[in-house]
Amino acid sequence: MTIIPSIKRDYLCRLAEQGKRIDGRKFDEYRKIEIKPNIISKAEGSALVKIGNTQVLTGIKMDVGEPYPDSPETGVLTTGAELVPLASPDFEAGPPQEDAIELARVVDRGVRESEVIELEKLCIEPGEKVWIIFVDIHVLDYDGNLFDAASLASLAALFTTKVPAKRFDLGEDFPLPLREPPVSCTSVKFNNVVVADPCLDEEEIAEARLTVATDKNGDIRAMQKGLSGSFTKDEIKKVIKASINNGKEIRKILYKSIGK
Amino acid sequence: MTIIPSIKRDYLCRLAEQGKRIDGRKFDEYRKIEIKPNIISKAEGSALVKIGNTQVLTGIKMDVGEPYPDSPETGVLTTGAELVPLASPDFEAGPPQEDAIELARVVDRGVRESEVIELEKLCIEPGEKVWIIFVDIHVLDYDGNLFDAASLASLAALFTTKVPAKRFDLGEDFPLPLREPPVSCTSVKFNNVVVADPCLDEEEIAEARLTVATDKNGDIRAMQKGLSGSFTKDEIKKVIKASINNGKEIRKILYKSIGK
Amino acid sequence: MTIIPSIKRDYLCRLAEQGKRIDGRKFDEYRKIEIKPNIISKAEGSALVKIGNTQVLTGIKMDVGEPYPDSPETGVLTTGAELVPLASPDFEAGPPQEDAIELARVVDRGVRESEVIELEKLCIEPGEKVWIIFVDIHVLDYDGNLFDAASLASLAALFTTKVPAKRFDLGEDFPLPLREPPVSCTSVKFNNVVVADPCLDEEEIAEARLTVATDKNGDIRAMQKGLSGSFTKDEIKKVIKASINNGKEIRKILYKSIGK
Amino acid sequence: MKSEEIKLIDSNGKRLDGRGPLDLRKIKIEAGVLHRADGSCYLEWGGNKILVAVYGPREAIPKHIQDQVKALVNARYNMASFSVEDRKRPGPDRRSREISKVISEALERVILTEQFPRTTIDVNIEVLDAEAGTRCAGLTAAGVALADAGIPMTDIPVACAAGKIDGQVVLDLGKEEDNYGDADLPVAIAPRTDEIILLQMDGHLTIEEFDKALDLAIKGCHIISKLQRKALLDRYQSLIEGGDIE
Amino acid sequence: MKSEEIKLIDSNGKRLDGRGPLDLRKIKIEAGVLHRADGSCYLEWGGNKILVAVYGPREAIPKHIQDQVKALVNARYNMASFSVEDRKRPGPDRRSREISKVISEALERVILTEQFPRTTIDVNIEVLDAEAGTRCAGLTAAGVALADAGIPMTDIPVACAAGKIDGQVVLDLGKEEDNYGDADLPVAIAPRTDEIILLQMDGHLTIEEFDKALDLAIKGCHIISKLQRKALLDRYQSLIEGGDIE
Amino acid sequence: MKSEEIKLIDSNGKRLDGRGPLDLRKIKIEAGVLHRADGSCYLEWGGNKILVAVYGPREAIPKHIQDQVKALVNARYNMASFSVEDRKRPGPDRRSREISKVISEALERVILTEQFPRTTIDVNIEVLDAEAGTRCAGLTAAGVALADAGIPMTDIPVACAAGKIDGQVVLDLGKEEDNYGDADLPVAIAPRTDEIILLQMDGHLTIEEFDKALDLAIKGCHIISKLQRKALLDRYQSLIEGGDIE
Repeated sequence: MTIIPSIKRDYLCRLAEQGKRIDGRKFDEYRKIEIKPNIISKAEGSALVKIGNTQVLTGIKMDVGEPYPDSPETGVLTTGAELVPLASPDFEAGPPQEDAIELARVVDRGVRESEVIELEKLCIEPGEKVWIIFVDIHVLDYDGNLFDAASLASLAALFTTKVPAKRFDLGEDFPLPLREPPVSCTSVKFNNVVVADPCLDEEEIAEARLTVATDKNGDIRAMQKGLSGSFTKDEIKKVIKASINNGKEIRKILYKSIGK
Repeated sequence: MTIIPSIKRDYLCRLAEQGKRIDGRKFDEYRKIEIKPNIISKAEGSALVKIGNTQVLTGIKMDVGEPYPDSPETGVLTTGAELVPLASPDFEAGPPQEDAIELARVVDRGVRESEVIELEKLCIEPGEKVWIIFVDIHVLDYDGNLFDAASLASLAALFTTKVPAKRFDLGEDFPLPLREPPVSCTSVKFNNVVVADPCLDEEEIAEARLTVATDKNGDIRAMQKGLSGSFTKDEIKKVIKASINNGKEIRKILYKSIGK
Repeated sequence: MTIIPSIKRDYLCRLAEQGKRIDGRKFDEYRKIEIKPNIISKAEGSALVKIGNTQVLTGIKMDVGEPYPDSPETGVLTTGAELVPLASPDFEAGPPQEDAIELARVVDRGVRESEVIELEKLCIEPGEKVWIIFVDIHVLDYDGNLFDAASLASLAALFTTKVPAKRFDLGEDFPLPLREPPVSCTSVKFNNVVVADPCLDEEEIAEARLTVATDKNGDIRAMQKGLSGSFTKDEIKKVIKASINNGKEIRKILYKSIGK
Repeated sequence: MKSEEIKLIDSNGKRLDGRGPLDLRKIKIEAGVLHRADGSCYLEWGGNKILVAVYGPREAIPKHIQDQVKALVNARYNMASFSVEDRKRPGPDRRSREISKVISEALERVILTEQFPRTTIDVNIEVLDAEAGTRCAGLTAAGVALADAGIPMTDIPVACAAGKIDGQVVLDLGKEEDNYGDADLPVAIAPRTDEIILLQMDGHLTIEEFDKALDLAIKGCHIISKLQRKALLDRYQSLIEGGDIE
Repeated sequence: MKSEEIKLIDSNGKRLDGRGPLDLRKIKIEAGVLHRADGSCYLEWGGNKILVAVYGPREAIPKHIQDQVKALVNARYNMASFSVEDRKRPGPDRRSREISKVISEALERVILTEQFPRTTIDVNIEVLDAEAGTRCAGLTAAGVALADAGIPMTDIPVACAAGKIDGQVVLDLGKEEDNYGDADLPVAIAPRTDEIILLQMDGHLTIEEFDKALDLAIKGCHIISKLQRKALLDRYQSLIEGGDIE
Repeated sequence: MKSEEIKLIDSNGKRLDGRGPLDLRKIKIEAGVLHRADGSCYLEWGGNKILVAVYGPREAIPKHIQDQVKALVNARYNMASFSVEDRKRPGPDRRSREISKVISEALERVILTEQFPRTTIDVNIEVLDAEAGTRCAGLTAAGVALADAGIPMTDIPVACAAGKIDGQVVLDLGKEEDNYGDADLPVAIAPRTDEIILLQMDGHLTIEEFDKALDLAIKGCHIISKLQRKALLDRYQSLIEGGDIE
């Protein structure tokens, strides 16, 4: 750690001891969230999400292809993330690195394991032809908390998606059949403080990260701990509680943006 | 720029100011061009082109495969270039780099956009089976002006190509159906001088490059500007004019080599 | 060569001049060979081979797929080797390097050219469906002589392999149909001495390597010379003779391990 | 490029989207749209949506790629996988690598690279929505983003294409015009001197048509150059009003 | 994760393999099984067979990846192509790269990395036979191999999963339970302090169920921790008996 | 390798292409055919057409691959995609990488690598037209190109194969003989000492047959060695006549 980060670290820690954050937020408070749905005309669905200065764009493309042999009657979901060098001086061109892979896999599991997409309604011809959904996460501006921004952009994009049946001579277009989604909320820990929705400065000094996806009943649908620090059981419970609360607010913003 | 190239640069510039080139040619004059057609027995067509010391070998292979969905009744053209380390101390093994990609794409567009190959005659079964043409450019000795050598070798190779119908149980072999080809001529600019058919010494100090493909009517069929220098409108017009003139001569050499 | 290897080299050479090897073996003597067949439950066949401290595990998987166009009625054999970083401080993660490729190809040729597998009995539907055999060589602990260990592990694994016909709805499982295998024996040369079954210390100073596969009649079925040293004709004949003798003993161990 | 049955200009001289032969598609340019980048630009041009971020000059890494006498200009043209009708596999393909190369070369002409030896200036061009003419749109946006980043340049580069459809030379081909037209001529210039820094041509033009098309493309460049300058002025004013600059 | 028709717990409270809800699968651990590695471990856990080799601390290469203040912990989780029902293509896929990342991060927590600046500690985890729970098995074996290599640690890390099947929270999911269960919660801890160093969850748990599952997983960790220590003790004794240590 | 119904030797002892058992195919060798390379050779051998260029000794890059006491010999055997009946994908495959390795090792034996520490000697072998026996042809051409480049060697390496067809040991297998024969034995030697520097064998040979085949292959090497020397002499004379050497 060179001198500047170490000074920043000290400054953030001192603030935290006084119960403060660098941008004036409370420990469990999110930055301003904006969702712009349906902004890419070539995509079947899309949404741009801003959380503070962080911007993530997800685009959905669909195609017709073969189902997996072990689930011949369900559509196929594929999620990818690109940390394009546009978004940060630290992102490099090239095939996805560990961070991008973890990001895509966490978003993917959030959608897949919670069965947000009714994949069983996306069969065209059992064992032969099903709809394939490509969720492509494009990070545009990186100022912390990509997990929540990417997950929210992907959900919003899915909710704007029209299945392009007409283009494939398969009848009329129809909205992608979806269930209630879980909402992801991420917190990080540093210097024994846990804060929600970390900005980049906070992420850079974070010791541990925890993402919790909760549904509208307040049940847990997915979790992912990251970084080389640890959590105590109590800290985890606290993060879960904050995630449920913030999840409720974010769900409202999501629903409003997609006119639901 | 280290000391040797800088001395060479000064020398070439001084020569140019006296209206001279390093190998005694006039500004718009080509080196000696030789074309040896049909020299690879395993290939469906082939030609070795020498422009001065530069040697490029193009081989054509054909296969039967699926057409593109948006053109179900036309053959498929694929062009690749390899700058194998055989040809220059500066070429490295490995996947094609930017220079090889640009070379292949310029040759490809020259053939494709001018519709040299009657691809519509290469359909075997609409939507199912068409002829696939692989144009593989192999640079053997690099002494400048690869664009013209590669383009000429590829045209000559195409004109020697027999479609191997017999090998695929599809009747008798027949010559690849072709139209009149455009001929590419390349010039480079340095120190406000524009010279045609640059040798390696000239390429190394060139600021801008312009390739112009013209047909037998003197119409323009493709252009590609390269390098980080610029051209004025007048310079471009001058290059076009020289390209038309040189193109006529090169066309004669091409026709003679393929017995046309 | 740094100081330690050069001392080791001198030591091994001095020993050799006295007719001795670093671990007390005779020049043509193998280390202890152990074969543990059928230890991976998910694999169709498997075997762990230990030659001294060297450990190699081969697993066999089978699948149903298309035959090669030029042999529509025979099964397909694919052999791969991974020098995973587990096995040596000098092995690196990543795609197979030259050493792993040579290892896989020598094992593959030993099996393929000697027609150990009756591939012609592995056709399911001519031109459409055949059995595909994947021989995957996993090096676990590298203390010299990978060629013999990998080859022996692969043979033993093949001899434990059951074709999983039931899983593919193709009738009852049956043992992979096999012929008498050749057995590979490797020697290396250093300082004008030739020793069989080199340990790592010996491999590190070896100038030339020769692998000879012989069948139960004492005929030669495959050879591969390696490294940048040379052999005289007499040395090669000597290696062949030792390989026939050692091959007989190893064949007994192989047969015993597979209950034959 | 076939003109087949599709009629690209009607009897009133109007093109498929209602434009006249000399009209540009609608263009919108905004500078300074990204937080992390040293300079940035968002540009809409017809159905194209382009985002450009500039980073640098910063030390070129690894060291052996450094040029001791000037900065490397490293433009990277990238299409988002959802920016086209049939999903594009992520990562560079041969087309995008060629475009990256010709744009890098064009930008290098105007950047005062000698001021920053051993560094790299990275110009990341993301095509978010694509509809004919992305290389001109990308280069134009790159010019604004470079200026927004404060990179010293002799001029702000700008690009525009002309082409030929239904036998007529027109400005700025749209999607169908690109697919079914007779020729496409993308051109980039340094607008103060009209030096040509990028030029490609596909199709079929007589010399006379080429001259006309080249003039038309340069004319288009000058119109767009004004939009670039306006976007930068707006950005500068908003910074002043925001108090970021005194 | 669907519980569909398959009954994962019978009327006697027994699971498909005869275990009760709080039972672990059979676990066997052996330390020091490889000749070349600085430390190693072979572990069987139900149908899983895992081999781990530790190399290091050794100089990190190339130099530019070195951390000046601590060792890099580089765990590499790799599945043998024959370790699963349908052959896996050799080399890392996205799943194994994610697992490598979370295991590396978990191990870094307990290793005293500051003692070995500019080095790398490589932890190679080979899954030879796979059957549900390989990441917990791999991390557990890695803990033993690190101790066998003499790498200084604050604690020997250990992992175990809990989950939910047929509506009930149980310990250590088996193959069918993983495929058809309601939730899976792999957890790794530093057993002296119960700090949680790895945590992932897929499925559906109420808060109460989560609390119960987390407690259960930690309980499992402590049982396995004893097996780790026994394996290391056995190894130590065999070294003493072999005369390698006085 | 099956001898099936195809008759490879007729009742008069003639092979498919009319050769007797001890005859080589037609070989043509030319040295110094490329302008840029430090040394080069074009070789035709039956239907094989091979071009070899040698570059070096030159500094090995990156530095960490340098050997402090000798030059690296880096042969790269590459087949042009059009050199075979079914088009080969460009780039190295496993076969060509193995051949590159065994040729590199063989050449290293004769090159005085200790004279050029920290350098690399690159031997680029391009197979332009392929018809059985390309590795022997490539190594033989490489020997000439190395000599043409003035690389100091103890000897000019040369290669030739023997084999067994229709139960008979013959020299230099042709295409059908390679496909349907019983055994193939490519051998390379340093001809002054008959040291064997490359040896591979596929097929089935008794010890007696092997001895006979090895002797035959070495005999073939000596014939070809003369052709190599003649090509180099021709090259040298043309240089003298051209005035390049006094």
